[in-house]
Amino acid sequence: MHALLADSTLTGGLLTLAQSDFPHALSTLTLNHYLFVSAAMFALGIIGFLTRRNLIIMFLCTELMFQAAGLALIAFGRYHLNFDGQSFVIFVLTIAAAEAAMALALVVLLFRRRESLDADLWAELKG
Amino acid sequence: MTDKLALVWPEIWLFVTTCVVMVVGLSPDLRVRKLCGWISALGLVVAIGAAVPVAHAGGLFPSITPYAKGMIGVVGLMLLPLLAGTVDRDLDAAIESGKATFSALRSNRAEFYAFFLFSLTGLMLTASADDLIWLFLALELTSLPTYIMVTISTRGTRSQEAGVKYFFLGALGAAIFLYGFALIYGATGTTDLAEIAAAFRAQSEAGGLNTIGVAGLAVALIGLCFKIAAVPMHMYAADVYQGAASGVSAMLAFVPKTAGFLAIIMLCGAVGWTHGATHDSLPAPIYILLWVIAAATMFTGNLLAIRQSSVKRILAYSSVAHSGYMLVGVIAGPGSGHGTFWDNGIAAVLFYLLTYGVTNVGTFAVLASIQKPNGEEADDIADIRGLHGTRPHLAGAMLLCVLSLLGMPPLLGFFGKVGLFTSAISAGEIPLVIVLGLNSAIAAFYYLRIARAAYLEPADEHVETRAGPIPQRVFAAVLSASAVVLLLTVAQMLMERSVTASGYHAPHAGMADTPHEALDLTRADD
Amino acid sequence: MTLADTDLHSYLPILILFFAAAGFAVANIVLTFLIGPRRDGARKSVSYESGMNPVGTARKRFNVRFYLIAMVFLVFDVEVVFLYPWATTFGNLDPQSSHAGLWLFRILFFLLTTVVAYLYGYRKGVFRFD
Amino acid sequence: MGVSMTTIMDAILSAAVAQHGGEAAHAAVAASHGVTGPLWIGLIPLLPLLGVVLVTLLACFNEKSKMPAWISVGLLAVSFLLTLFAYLGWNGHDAIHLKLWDWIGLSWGDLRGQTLAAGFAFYFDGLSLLWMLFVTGLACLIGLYASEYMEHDAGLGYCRFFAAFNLFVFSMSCLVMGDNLLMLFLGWEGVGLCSYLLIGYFYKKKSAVDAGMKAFVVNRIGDLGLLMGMLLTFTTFGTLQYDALFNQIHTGLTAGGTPLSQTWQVWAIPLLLMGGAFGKSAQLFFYVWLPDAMEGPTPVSALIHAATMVTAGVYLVARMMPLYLADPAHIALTAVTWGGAITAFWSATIAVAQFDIKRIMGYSTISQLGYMFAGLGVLATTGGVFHVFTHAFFKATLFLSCGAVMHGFAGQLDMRKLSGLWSINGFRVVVIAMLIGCLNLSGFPFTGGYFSKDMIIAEAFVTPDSVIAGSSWAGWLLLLTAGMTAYYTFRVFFRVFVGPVVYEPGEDLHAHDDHEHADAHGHGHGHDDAHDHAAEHFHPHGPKWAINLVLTLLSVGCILSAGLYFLGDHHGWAGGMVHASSAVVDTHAVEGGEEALLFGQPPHEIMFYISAVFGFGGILLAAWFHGPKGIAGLLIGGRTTAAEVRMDPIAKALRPISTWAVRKWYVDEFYHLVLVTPLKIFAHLFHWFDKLIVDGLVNFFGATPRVSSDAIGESTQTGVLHDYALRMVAGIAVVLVVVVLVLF
Repeated sequence: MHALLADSTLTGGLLTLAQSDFPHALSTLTLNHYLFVSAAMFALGIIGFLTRRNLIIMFLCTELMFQAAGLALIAFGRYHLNFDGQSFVIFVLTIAAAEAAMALALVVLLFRRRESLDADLWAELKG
Repeated sequence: MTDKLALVWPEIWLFVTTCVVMVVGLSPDLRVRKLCGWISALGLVVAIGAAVPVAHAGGLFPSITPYAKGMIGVVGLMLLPLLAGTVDRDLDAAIESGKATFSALRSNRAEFYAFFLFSLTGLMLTASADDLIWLFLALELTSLPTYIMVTISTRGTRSQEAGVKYFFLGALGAAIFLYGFALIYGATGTTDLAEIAAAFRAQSEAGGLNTIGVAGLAVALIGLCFKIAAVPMHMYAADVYQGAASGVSAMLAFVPKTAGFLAIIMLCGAVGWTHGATHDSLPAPIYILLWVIAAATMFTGNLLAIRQSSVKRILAYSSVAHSGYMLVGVIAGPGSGHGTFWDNGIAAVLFYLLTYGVTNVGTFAVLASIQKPNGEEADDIADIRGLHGTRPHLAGAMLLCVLSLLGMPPLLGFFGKVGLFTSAISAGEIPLVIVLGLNSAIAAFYYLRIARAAYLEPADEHVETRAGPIPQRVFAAVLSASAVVLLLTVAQMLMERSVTASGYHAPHAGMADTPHEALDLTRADD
Repeated sequence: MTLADTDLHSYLPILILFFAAAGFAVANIVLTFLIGPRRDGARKSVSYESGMNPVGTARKRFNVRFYLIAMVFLVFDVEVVFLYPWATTFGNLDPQSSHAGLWLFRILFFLLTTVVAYLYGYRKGVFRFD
Repeated sequence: MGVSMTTIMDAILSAAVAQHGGEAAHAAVAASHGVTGPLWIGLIPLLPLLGVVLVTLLACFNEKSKMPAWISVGLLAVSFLLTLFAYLGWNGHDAIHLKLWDWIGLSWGDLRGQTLAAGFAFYFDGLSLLWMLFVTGLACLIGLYASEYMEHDAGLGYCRFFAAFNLFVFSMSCLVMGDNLLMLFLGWEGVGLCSYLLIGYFYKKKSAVDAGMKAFVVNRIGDLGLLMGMLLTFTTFGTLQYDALFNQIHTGLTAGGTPLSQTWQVWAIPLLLMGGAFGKSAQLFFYVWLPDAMEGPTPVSALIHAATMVTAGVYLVARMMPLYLADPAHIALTAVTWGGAITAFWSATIAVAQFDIKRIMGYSTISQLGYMFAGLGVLATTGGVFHVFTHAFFKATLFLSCGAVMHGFAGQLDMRKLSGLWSINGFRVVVIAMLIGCLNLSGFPFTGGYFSKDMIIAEAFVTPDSVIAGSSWAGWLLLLTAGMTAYYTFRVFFRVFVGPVVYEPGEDLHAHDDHEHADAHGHGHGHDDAHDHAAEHFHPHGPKWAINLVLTLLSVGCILSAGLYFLGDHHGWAGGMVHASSAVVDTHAVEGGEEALLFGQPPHEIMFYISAVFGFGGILLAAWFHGPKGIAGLLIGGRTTAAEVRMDPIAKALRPISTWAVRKWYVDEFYHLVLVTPLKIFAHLFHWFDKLIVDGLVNFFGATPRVSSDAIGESTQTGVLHDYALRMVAGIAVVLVVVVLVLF
C-alpha cells in the first residue's frame, strides 16, 4: 500500500498519477500539477482576502482557500489510492456550507446595521 | 468501529441535551424556556459521568479522554451560571411587562445554550479525535457556534464587530490548518493519527521526514495558533474578548484554546518528540517554529496587556500570554516517561488548562456581575475601583483569581506554572524558561494593577456601578475563586490524573506495515 | 520538490484549456460585434425585452424569510452529499451481515439529526409566512 | 440500643476492612496497629464543606429566609451523628485510618526523607474522636443558637456568617482528624481564616475589623513557629504522618540514625510547636488577640474563641506528646507548664477587674486554656484533655448566656448597667444556664469543671520538681488562680443575674427594628439622661425557643459531663480516650515511680478538699463584695443598685493596682510601644526608601515594557479587519522565514 510512499518520490521528481485508463492527453498530469493549482488557489484566496473589502467577496476568498485544500486532498487521495482524501473533502464541503450559512447570516445582520458591506467600517474596538 | 461509539458517549449525551435545549428553548412559556440552563447543566453532569469511566481509547494519547472531558465538563458547568442571562433579558422583561408577545424569531435563548453545548461537544470530540478528519470536524464544531455566540451576546454594535472580526479571521485560520491537514495526509497517505505517526516514524528512520509532511505540520500548527490566540494569529483576541459579553469572553478563553491545544498536542504527538540530536525533541523545523511562536506570544501578550485600561482587554492579552506559557510545555514534551508530573510537559499543559479554565471563569464572572448605570457590564478598570468597599466578595474573588493567574503560591495557578517550569527545565529548555520567568514578572504589572484597583484605590466618584441583576454570575465568581483554593486539596490527584492523561503511546515504525484498512465493503463479516 | 524539477511541458494541457476557454469567450464577443444586427430603440433598451417591465430598484430588500428557507435548503442539500456515498455502498453490503444493520442504524441516526433540525426550524417559525 | 448499634458499626467496619484489604495491609506496614475506616467517615468534614457551597449558593441567589441556618444545622447534625457512629463503632484502642486521596507528593530523590508525601487522610484515635465529638456537637447546637441570634441580619450577612461557620467546622475537622501534620496545618490556617472573617463580621465597625486583623497578625507569628516546627520535624524524622512519626520517635533515633537525645532538635521542635500552639490558644505573650476577638458575634465567641478553635493548640501539644516526652530534660514540657500556669494566673488578675461580661469570659477562657497547657505540661494529659472537654461545654454555655443577655439588651454587656435578670420576664432559662456554667467554671464540687481542674492541679503536685522544674509551685499558682476564678465568675453572676432589677440598653450594634432603640440612639450617652429615657421606653426581649433550647441542652451537657469522670478504668472516660491515643503518658516511667506528696497525702485525694476550699472562698468573697442584699446573696451581700458594690472602696484604696488591672496591665499599650511603634517608624523609613529608590528602579525597568507595549499596540492593533489579516499573514511569513533562517 505504501510502496509509493516508501520511495521518496513524493519529494523528488515527477509523479504520474497511478491510473492507467486516463485519457492519454491527461495522463501526463501529475500530482505536482494538482498541488500547484491548489497552492495557487490558496494563494489567490489569501490575496483576495487581504485586498477586497467587501465582506461577501472576502468570504468567497476563504471558500476558495477551503476548496484549494479540498483539491489537494482529492489529488493526494488519488495518488495514494485510498478514499480518505475524498471522504475528507465531503466533510470539508459540509463545513464550508455551514460557514456559508453563518457568513450570510452575519452579512445580513451587519448590512442592516451599517447599510454597507465594507469590512473596514467595523473598527471601533482597537488598541 | 462500534468501539469508537463507546468512546463518544459523553458527546452523544451532550448532543441529545443540545437537541432538547434547542426545542425547549423555543417554548412560548417563559418558565419552560428558563429550564434551558438547568437542562444544560444536567446534560453536562451526565456527560462528565459518562466520560470518567472510559479508561482506554486507541490513538496516540489513549488515556487523555477521561481527564480532558472531565475538565471540559467541569469548566463548562462553571461557565453555565456565568452565561446565564446573556441573551433575551430585554425580551423577557418586555414580555413580562406585557409590552411584547413571545416570538420565536426574536428569542435567542435556545440557540445560545444549544451553541454553547455544541461547542463543548466539539471540544470533547477534539479530545477523542484519532483521525485528521475527525479532528478537523471537531475543531470546526467547537468554533462555529462561538462565532454566533459572540455576535449575539449583546445587543450593541460592539459584539457584532467582534463577531465579524472573529468569524472572518477564524475562517482564514481554519483554511490554513485545513491546508496543513491536506499536506500531512499527502505526505503520509492516511488520515489516522496513529498511522500518520507510524509513517512519520518510518520516514525518519529511512533517512528523514518528508518535506511536505513537515510543511503540512507547520502550516497546520500555524493555523491552530488562531484557536489558541498565539502570535501571529492573536490579532483578533483583544477586540473579540472586549466586544463580546463577559460570559462569552470567558468561554472563548477556555473552549477554543483547549481545542487548539488538544489538536496541537495530537499533531506534535503524531510527529513525536523523538527527533533532534538526543532523540527527545520535536523535529527541528517544528521545534524552531513553536519556540519562536511561544516566545513571541509570551512577550506580545504580556506587553500589550500592560497598556490597556479595559480589564477585558487585559484579560484577553493575558490569555494570549498564557497560550505562550503552555506552548513551552508542548515543546518540552512528555519527558522521559518516568511518570512524574514534574518532568512531563504535556501533563503540565493539561493541568494548566484546567487551572486556567477554572480561574479564568472567576475574573470574567466578576466583570459580568457588575453593572454600569447604562446596563452594560463592567469593562474599564475604573469600573472595579473600590470594589472592596462596595462588593467585598466580588473583590475577594477577583483578587484570588488574579493572583492565581499570576501564579502566586500557594494558589492553584502556581502549581500549574511550576509544572511548566520544571518540565521545561528537565527538557533542557533553559532559554525558554528564562523567557517564561521574565514574562511572569511582566505579568505582575497588570495583574496587580487589577488587584490594586479593586482593593486599594477608592471608587471613582462619577463612575457608578451597581449589583448586576443576575445572581448566578456572582455564584460563578465565588465558585471559581473557591475552586482556586479548594482544588488545592486535590491538586496532587489532578496532577496524577494529568500524568495518566498525557500517557503518550509512542509510534513505532512497524505500524506502517500493517495494511491500511481500505473501505472494503464486500469483505465477509467477521 | 522544487519548481526547477518540474516539467513545465506537463502544464501544457492546462494552458491549452485556458486559452481555449478564453478564446471561446473572446471569439463570441468579437463575432457578435462583427456580424450581429444593431437596431437601437426604446423597447430594445429595457432590461427584459418583451418581458415584464422592472419597477423600482433591483437592490430591493427581500424578506429575511427567504434567507431562512435558503438555510433549511442548505441542510437538506448537504445531507444529500452524505446520503449519496452511503446509498452507493449500502447495496454492496451482504444483507445478512451485522454490518448491514449497523450501517442502516447510522444513517437513520444521521437522518434523525436532520429531523431535529427540521423540528427546530418548525418551532422557530421558519415555515410560516405571515 | 447502644450495643446493637455497635454491632452494626462493627459489621460495617469489618466489611470496609475486607473491602480495602489491600490498603489495610499497606497501612499495617506504616502503623503498628490500626484499622481502615469506612468511607463515610470522610463525610464528617465534607458535609460542612457541602454546607459552605450550599450557603454560598443561597447567598448568590439573595436568599432572605433562615434557610442557610437550617441547612447548616442539619448538615452539622448529620456530621455529629456520623462522629457518634464512628465513636460507637470504634474498637476502643486502635486508630481508624481512612485515606481519601493523595494530597501532596513531592519527591526529589529516592532516599528516605526526600519524599514529602501526605494523603488527604483521616486518623481517628481517642484524642481526635473526643475532640470531634464536642466540635461537631457544639457546632450543631451553636448553629441552632445562631439561627436566632443572627436573625436580624437575615440575607447576605446571614449567609456570610453561616458560610464561614461551616467552613470553620470543616477546617477544624481537618485539623483534628487529619492524619499528618500537613492536614493539621491546612485546618490550622483554615480556622485562622474563619476566625479572622468572623471576628470582623461587623465589618462596618472599625474595632471589629481591627480585632480581626490583630488576631490574624498575632496568629501568623505563632504559625511561623508551627511551620518551622513542621519543617524541622520533617528534616529530623523524614515524615509528617503521625504513625510513622511516632514509630520513628519510639526508636529513639532520627531518620539519619542519630540518637534523639543527642540532637538539638529534640527540644527545639517541641518548643517551636509550642509557639504555634500558644499563638492559636492565646497563651503568654500571644493572649492579646483573644479578648479583642470578642468583637465577633457571640456564637462565634462561644464556638471558636472558647470551645473549639482555641483548644487547637492544646490538641497539637497533646497529639505531639511523644515528641515532648522524647526530650529527657523535659525543657519544652516545663515551658508548657509554666507558660500555662502564668497565663492562667495573669489573665485571671485581669478578669477580676473588668466590667464587660463578655470580656471577662474571654479572659477566663485564656485562663482556663492556661490550665489545660499546665495539665499537659505536668503530664496530666488526661486532666488537660478532660478539661478541654468540660470547658467546651461550660464555656459555650456561659458565652451563649452572655449572648442571650446581649441579644436581649441591645448589646449591653457592662455589668454596672445590668442587674437582676432573674426577675426579668423571659430570662429564667438564661440565668439557670449561667448559674450552671458559673458553678462549673469556678470548680464547685461535683461539677465537671471541678473534676477536670482537680486532676490537673493534683498532678502538678504529684509530678516531682525534678521532672518538671517547679511543678508544685505551678500547682500552688493554679490553686490560687482557682480561687480567683471562682471570685470573678460569681462576681458576674451576683452582679448581673440576681439582685434588684436595673437595666440600660446597649449601643445596639445589630439594628433591631424596635423603634425604642432608635430613640435611645438619638440621645447622647449622658448617663442619667440615657438611663431614664431608656428605662421609659426600652423593653428587653427574652430569648425565643432556639436560644432557650440550646441553653437547656448545653446546661444538661455541663451537668452530665461530670459523670464522665466516673466512667471507665483510666481516670474516667477522657482517660480512656487519651489512653487510646498518642497523648497517653506512662507517668510511672517518666517520673521513675517517684510521686510527691502534698501535706503528707496523695495529692489526687486531698486535692478534692483543697480546691473545694479555694472555690468556696472565691464564691463567698464574690458574694460579700458583689452579692445583692437578700436570700440570693446568702444574706451576706449588700448591693442595692447595679453600679455600687462593697468592692468599690477597696478598689479605690488600691487605685494604682486596680486601674492597672482594669487597663489589662497596659499590655496592649506596651506592645504598641515596643512592637508597633518601631514597626511604624521602620515602615515610614521603608516607605521613603521605597519611594526614592525602589520606585525609581521600577519606573526605569517598567518603562521599557511600557514603551515597547505602546509601540506594538498602537502600530498593530488598529481595529481594522484587513490590517489584522495582513499582519497575520505577514506574521506567518516572518515566522516561517525565521524557521528557515535558523535551520540553514
